[in-house]
Amino acid sequence: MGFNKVRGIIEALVFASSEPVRPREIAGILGINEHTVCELLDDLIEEYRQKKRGIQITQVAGGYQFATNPEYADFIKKMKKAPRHTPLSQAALETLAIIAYKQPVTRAEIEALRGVSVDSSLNTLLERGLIEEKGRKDGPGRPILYATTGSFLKYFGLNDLSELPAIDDPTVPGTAVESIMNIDH
Amino acid sequence: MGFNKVRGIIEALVFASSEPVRPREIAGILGINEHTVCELLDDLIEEYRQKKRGIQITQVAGGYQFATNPEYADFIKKMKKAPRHTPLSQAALETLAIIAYKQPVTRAEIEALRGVSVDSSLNTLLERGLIEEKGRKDGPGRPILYATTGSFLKYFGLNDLSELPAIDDPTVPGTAVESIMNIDH
Amino acid sequence: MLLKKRPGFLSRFRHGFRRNGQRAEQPEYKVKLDIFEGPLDLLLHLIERAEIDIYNIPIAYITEEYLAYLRTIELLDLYYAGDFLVMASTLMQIKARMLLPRPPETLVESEENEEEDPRRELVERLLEYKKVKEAAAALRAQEEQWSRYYYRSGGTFPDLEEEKPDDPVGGDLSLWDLIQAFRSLLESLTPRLELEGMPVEEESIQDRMDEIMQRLSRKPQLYFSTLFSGLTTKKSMITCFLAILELIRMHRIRVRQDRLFGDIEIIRGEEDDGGLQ
Repeated sequence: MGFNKVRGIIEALVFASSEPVRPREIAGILGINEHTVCELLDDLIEEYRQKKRGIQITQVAGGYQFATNPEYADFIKKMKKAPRHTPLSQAALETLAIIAYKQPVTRAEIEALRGVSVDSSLNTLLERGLIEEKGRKDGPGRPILYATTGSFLKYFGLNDLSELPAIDDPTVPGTAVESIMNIDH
Repeated sequence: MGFNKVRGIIEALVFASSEPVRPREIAGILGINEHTVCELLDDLIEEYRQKKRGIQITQVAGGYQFATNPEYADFIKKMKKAPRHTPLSQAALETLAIIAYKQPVTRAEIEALRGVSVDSSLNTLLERGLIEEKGRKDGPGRPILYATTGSFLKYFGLNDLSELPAIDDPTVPGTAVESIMNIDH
Repeated sequence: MLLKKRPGFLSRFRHGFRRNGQRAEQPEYKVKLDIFEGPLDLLLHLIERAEIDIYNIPIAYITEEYLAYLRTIELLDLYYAGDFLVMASTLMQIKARMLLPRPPETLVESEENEEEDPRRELVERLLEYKKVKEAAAALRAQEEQWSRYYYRSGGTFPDLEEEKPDDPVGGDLSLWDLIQAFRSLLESLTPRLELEGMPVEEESIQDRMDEIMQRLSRKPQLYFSTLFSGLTTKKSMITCFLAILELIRMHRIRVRQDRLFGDIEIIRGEEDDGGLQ
């Protein structure tokens, strides 16, 4: 493998990882020694540092990771604040409803109610700041508990959670949320 | 602002967004005209394309976004913290194909074509954000209409729906998709 | 989400196998609808396998084949049987109409108003469905190509989230082939299965899944026939088959067949590669 290709693969690995990548892991994947990996990483870091680039490779928590150039943080904030055109999907909304009425609640409990995997909706809701992790539940595996945030209240124009609308659809008998949502904690 | 800085900010914005960024949005944030943004983006794309880089800027779903070089996919797969690509099930894919080519379409129309109940695949597709509800059809029952989303375009690497692969199997006479898929709305 | 089952309808189509109460013993287990593509897919599979002209389907033959599959599906107690039953009755209606002798008047009438082939509507539906499959195949190719692009993690791009595996039937073999293989096994073992009723050790689908994975950790592949050869009751065979379906769904195994009518081979799936290193 040529030098440029190895460097390219390292760049791709650092970019694609959801957590900081350790040189040792890269070395294992490429079948080259760790020292060489570190040298190539230093080289990449140096290259990104030049010319006011928008992104750079940072060393964090014993690994390497891409991040935006902190000089440009204000512009990025502007983008994040820009209103999203995409409304919440029905799936995300259902997940949010369960969290709102049953908080704090674990993923497994939400999935039990919705009957589908909710990883994707949880991510969307976390990303939009409508929910947050709120400690862990006692018991096996100590699963993460989710709850709504202040942004959630703001988004729906509520003062506090007690103002959540009572959901009891009289057109459908026997569907009071309280009974449907009454799963075991 | 200097040229390098503007370019750097654009690079940072494209990187920071979890969804493809439109040149118009970048232009709004920077207070420069959209045409200039496009030129700078083209310039950046070209730069990344050189030298077997690990990452590149792709044009997808009407915007721009960073992605790894597909040549290195096999190495990324070996990484522990690599995002996992879960392919769609055949059933979900068939449902999605009908929605993509016939949108907006009701569940009953999809079921008529597939010959099975599609609740489960609709759920999967909604959950993964590949489709969304898009209003209701006039007529009895006012059934929900489904359409594909921006994430759909991104998932399949399309800029817009006109880029959907043309399906016309010459081995089956008179069954061009256009005619076969032309059920009543 | 799951299609409601109508047990009353099922018994009408049951000929060979007697229900042996596995439904009551495994009430919590349901194979998700998403694995199967439905009656039109099964019909196309049967037509392609028999190399039949889609415009001239031998309806009696196809109906027989279809019902044979249906009996196996029913035996497995899968929850989408309703869709398959509708098609079964459609097929039998067409078959009946094809058997009706044409009254002499229609010969005269047909000059101005041509007698319609009872199969016409079905053929149209099959052709339409064929196009859907082609569209799905085109999207699959596109999906494969784009799965090589990795976007930054932490986004909402559905691809990036570590979701539980969806339900693709991994492997190069259609599920219909698998059910066919299971059916033949059951049929060939019927005499031995008469021993049913003798007390046997209870075995859950999970136990079976564990066992299959354990055997696969020692050997690169397992054969369908060997896996089933040690089983002595219909119930244990069904449990074993459901375990295979579940492992396929979880991407932990794949099934393939080297040649037509060859033994079906079970190999480790992508999701289980980690166990090798």
